[in-house]
Amino acid sequence: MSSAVDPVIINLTVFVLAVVVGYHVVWNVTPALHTPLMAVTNAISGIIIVGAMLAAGPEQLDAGTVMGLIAVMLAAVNVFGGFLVTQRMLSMFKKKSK
Amino acid sequence: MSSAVDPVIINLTVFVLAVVVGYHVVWNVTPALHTPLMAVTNAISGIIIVGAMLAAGPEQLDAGTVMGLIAVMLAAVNVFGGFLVTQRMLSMFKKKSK
Amino acid sequence: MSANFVALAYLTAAVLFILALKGLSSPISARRGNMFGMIGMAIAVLTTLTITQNLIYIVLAIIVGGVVGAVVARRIQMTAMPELVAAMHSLVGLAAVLVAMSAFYNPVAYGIAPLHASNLIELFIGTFVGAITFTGSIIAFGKLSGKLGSKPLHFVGQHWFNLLLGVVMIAFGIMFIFTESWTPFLIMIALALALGVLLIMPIGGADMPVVVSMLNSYSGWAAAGIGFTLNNNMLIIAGSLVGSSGAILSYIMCKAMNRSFFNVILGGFGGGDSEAGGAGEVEQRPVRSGSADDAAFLMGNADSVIIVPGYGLAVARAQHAINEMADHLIKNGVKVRYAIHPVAGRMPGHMNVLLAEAEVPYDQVLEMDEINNEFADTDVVLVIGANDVVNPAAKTDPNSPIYGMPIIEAHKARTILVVKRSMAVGYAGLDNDLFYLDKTMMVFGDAKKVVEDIIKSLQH
Amino acid sequence: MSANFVALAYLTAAVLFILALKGLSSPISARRGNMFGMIGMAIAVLTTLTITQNLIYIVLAIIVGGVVGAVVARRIQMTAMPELVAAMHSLVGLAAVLVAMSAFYNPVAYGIAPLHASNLIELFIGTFVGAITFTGSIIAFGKLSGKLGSKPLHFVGQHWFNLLLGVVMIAFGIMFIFTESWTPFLIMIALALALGVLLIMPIGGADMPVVVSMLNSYSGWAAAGIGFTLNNNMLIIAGSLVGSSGAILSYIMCKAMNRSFFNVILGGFGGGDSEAGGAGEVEQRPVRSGSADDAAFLMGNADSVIIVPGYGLAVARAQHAINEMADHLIKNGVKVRYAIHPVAGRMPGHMNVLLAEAEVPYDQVLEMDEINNEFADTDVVLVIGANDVVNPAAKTDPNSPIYGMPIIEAHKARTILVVKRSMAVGYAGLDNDLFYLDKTMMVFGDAKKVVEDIIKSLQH
Ligand SMILES: NC(=O)c1ccc[n+]([C@@H]2O[C@H](COP(=O)([O-])OP(=O)(O)OC[C@H]3O[C@@H](n4cnc5c(N)ncnc54)[C@H](OP(=O)(O)O)[C@@H]3O)[C@@H](O)[C@H]2O)c1
Ligand SMILES: NC(=O)c1ccc[n+]([C@@H]2O[C@H](COP(=O)([O-])OP(=O)(O)OC[C@H]3O[C@@H](n4cnc5c(N)ncnc54)[C@H](OP(=O)(O)O)[C@@H]3O)[C@@H](O)[C@H]2O)c1
Repeated sequence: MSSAVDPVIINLTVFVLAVVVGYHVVWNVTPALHTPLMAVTNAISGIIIVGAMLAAGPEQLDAGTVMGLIAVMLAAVNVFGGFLVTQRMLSMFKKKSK
Repeated sequence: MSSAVDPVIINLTVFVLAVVVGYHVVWNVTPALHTPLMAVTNAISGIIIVGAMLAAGPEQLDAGTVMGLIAVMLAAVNVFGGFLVTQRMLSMFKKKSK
Repeated sequence: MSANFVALAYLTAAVLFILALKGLSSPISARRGNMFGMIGMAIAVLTTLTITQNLIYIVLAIIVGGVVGAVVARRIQMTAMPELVAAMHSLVGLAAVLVAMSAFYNPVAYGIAPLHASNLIELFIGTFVGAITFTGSIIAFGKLSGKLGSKPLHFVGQHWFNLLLGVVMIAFGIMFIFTESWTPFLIMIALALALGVLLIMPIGGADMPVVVSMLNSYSGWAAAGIGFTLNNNMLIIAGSLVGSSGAILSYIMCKAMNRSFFNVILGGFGGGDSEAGGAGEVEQRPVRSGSADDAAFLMGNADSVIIVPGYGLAVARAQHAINEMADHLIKNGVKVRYAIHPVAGRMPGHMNVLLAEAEVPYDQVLEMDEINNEFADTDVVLVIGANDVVNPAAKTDPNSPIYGMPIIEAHKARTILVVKRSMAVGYAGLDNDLFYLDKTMMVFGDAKKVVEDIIKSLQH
Repeated sequence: MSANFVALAYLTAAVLFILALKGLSSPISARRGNMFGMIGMAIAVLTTLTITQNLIYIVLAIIVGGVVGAVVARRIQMTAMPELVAAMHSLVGLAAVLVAMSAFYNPVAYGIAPLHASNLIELFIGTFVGAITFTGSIIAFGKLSGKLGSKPLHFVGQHWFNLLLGVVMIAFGIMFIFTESWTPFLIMIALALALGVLLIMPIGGADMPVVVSMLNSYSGWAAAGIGFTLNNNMLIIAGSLVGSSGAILSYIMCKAMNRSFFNVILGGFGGGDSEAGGAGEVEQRPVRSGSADDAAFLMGNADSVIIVPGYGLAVARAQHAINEMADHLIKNGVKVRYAIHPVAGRMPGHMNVLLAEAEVPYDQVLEMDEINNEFADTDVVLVIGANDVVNPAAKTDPNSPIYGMPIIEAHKARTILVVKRSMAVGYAGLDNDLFYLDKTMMVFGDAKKVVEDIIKSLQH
């Protein structure tokens, strides 16, 4: 059956489920970690790097690939910056410091 | 890209997300309503009726369609029985009876 | 209707099912949630009707099944819910097997011809899970409804035999995948049906709730498996919801009983509770016992009373009486609340449904965690038909099999009243130190009878 | 690598992202969660590398970006987190615009040629959301880092102008979808960039956290939109997670400030807080004020002290000092805990990060709901650089703009110490009755300075 179904609808299914998952997972985050949450979602939104890499992918170097490469660079800032700053913050949360 | 991807993998994606959703939604059910939860999931598992209807669907009546029809009947018991008994139970839960 | 439209309708139905379960997070939203579930199912069925022939037969089959379901739903006693749930699982299991067989018979109807290896694997899995669910649930139903003996049935080497049977079944399944022929398929089904019986038989009647929940989970996975075969996302989503739900409920029950899932499944435990009052008497330590009048006097003069109901309340069908008693106490200015253990009774949420049936307002009914630290400030606790869930050995005796299980801390109250028929043990088969405390008074008798006597006494 | 393998790897990465967020449900699992996130991202990037050319350029671009990101992550002050987050959103926004432009330039690279109407719609949405995120975040960054005035900037008819601009932008978007040409596409992008500036400019600096969170949400939806275009489930899932997260955080902030989201977005509120200590002085009612020595004496002799930190603690960078002070008190046998309001400071969880940085053990740090009913039993509350979050008007004065907002109930304690520089108002611009209670003592001065003086006094 799904052979005849437009991929948009399958994407929509995945999207709807992912939003529900996001809703529940985020509400379960403890308020004490809301700042790390902002940082890590920053890193995760760097996933756009995958789109950027595909844009930078084709052999010939033209406007399309150059834009892709710039986007890769920008997204990489997010990915590395986001995860590392999260790690730095989380490593500060200690149960007993003494 | 997804054009080349086997539907099994898309099904798997949906499955994984649905399990995560199920996990969170069910843990959020209040313990007082665990019995209605069992009843309503009973009704929902009656969704197999859709498969049964497709089995009963083709014009000619043969072993395949007859098995389908029996399955439709069985699943219908679940669907109606499950939802109605849930409704009956839930209608008993009242905040103030007097 | 176009395939896209159908797929969208199915997605809507799936979302409505999610909302149905979400609604159960509170009694206020639960009824709306159930309504969402019904709408979702209606959308799913009506949409499917637009893409099938044989409308008359199909509608007829739905009506027949629907009427049976509706009648059962109306007639069933609340105390018989575990049986009902078990019976319904068996239907889903059988339906899954029939759908799988029919898909193999006529793959064109599903638009999945020619069958790929992956289709065959999915068919195989969906079928055997469905078959085990079918016969397993029938046995569970028989044990729960007392039509089969609830004693665990054993024979030597049983687990090995089951394992062997399982391996042979899988072997035929693999043969089916390679040969695509009916013979190994049918043999595989027959073996799976037998396995369902053999796996559940050795499990005691009292463990059935865990088994029912596990089968609930299976029925969901079976539906999801069929969804893979048919590339139908709605079946996958709905099946996964049911599958998760059953698995989590089994987990909650095992956790609250302080037993491992394998311990339950490998069987041979808790077959004796339906004979409670018989051989269960354990020790001859002195207890203080009193009459219903004494109990009425103590509660009538208390500031606060907490009622702890258990399985015995369900057996005696004393829920209406207890509500009436509570009303009398409340009228006399006593603060009355109920404390519910997560596995009090024989089904998760069992007590809540019974009390709701008796129109006990649910804000008087508190979960164990909400009320446990109020017992120390409570004058009288009335333990009625409960035993294991108030057994202090779970906290104090590291050698007890229930050590570590969370309990309702009734023993902390100033006075404890225990209503049961005898000194017999409960589900876990253990003696209960609570009964021998100086501040405990036993009131022997059937729960309903005793409560009615208490009411009479309160009326004077 | 085969498309199936790639899709499986992407699914794995998506699940790892979900686990990363799940980990944040407790500080214990959070670090492992972050590790999952990194692994997920590594899988996603490495998998994509196998299906692209130009490896050297791409790896180079990753290294350049990565080094910048890593250096920033190492150098950034914890108090500057809101700015950092804003800056990073702008990058995602710009990246989304570039990816969309490149996809339109060369759809073959994505395997989406020829472009369908649905692709074009998705491209349009992804692009304008990305563009608004880009410039909006830059403005938010400017305001938060003080590079731009934090005052809301207004002009007459602004909201109407923005609406008009939005409508024109959508019109060009539709033209793009029909003509598939660059001119309307680029004009649409230019308008969206302008809109980003115009929408955020009128919002005051203090409201920026809500805006940043909203832009966070947008950046997620932009990624998901690109995922639709590319039929890439991982982008859809990861984008949705980020989108939900930002939306929920905005909601939590608005809720805890007792304001509606529209009230925040339509702007013109809370621009004055960075000038606090200036014109904010409101009324001339008598207050009792004391010295750091007095405060040290009171806390040193208390059984229990609860510290309520607020924005002023961050401004003064007093977190290390306060931990040192708490250590002294604990050594003297005083029970010390911290009470955190969900929107204390200028970012959700702001106080928790600062205290964690100062190595305050997180089991001493309690959320508002966990500690609110313990104030009545507490000897001394030290309110340090906090104002609105302890304003009792939220409970008592139905005319107050913050009426209904949940607060930390510091006013119930036996003695209240308030450390701030003046009688100036806080973020919400309201006078605070807490300061005028008989049992309250104000200790004026910079938070860090005062705490250091208290420590000196405690050492004698
Ligand atoms: N709820 C679930 O989901 C679930 C699932 C599986 C297992 N379990 C297990 O079931 C047990 C539940 O604990 P529980 O305290 O509710 O029950 P219990 O420990 O089984 O005790 C029930 C008691 O009720 C008494 N009783 C029986 N019929 C009665 C009647 N007509 N009038 C008055 N008393 C009567 C029995 O004593 P007499 O014979 O002396 O009257 C018995 O001791 C736990 O061990 C739990 O682990 C629960
Ligand atoms: N956390 C979030 O996510 C978020 C987001 C948006 C808005 N908000 C809002 O921000 C507010 C947060 O409440 P809050 O109580 O933390 O802060 P607040 O109400 O803004 O008060 C902070 C107080 O700190 C004092 N202060 C400033 N610098 C100081 C220094 N160097 N030393 C000592 N004191 C200093 C100020 O008084 P002086 O000038 O007299 O010193 C000011 O009254 C709430 O209104 C909330 O709605 C929070």
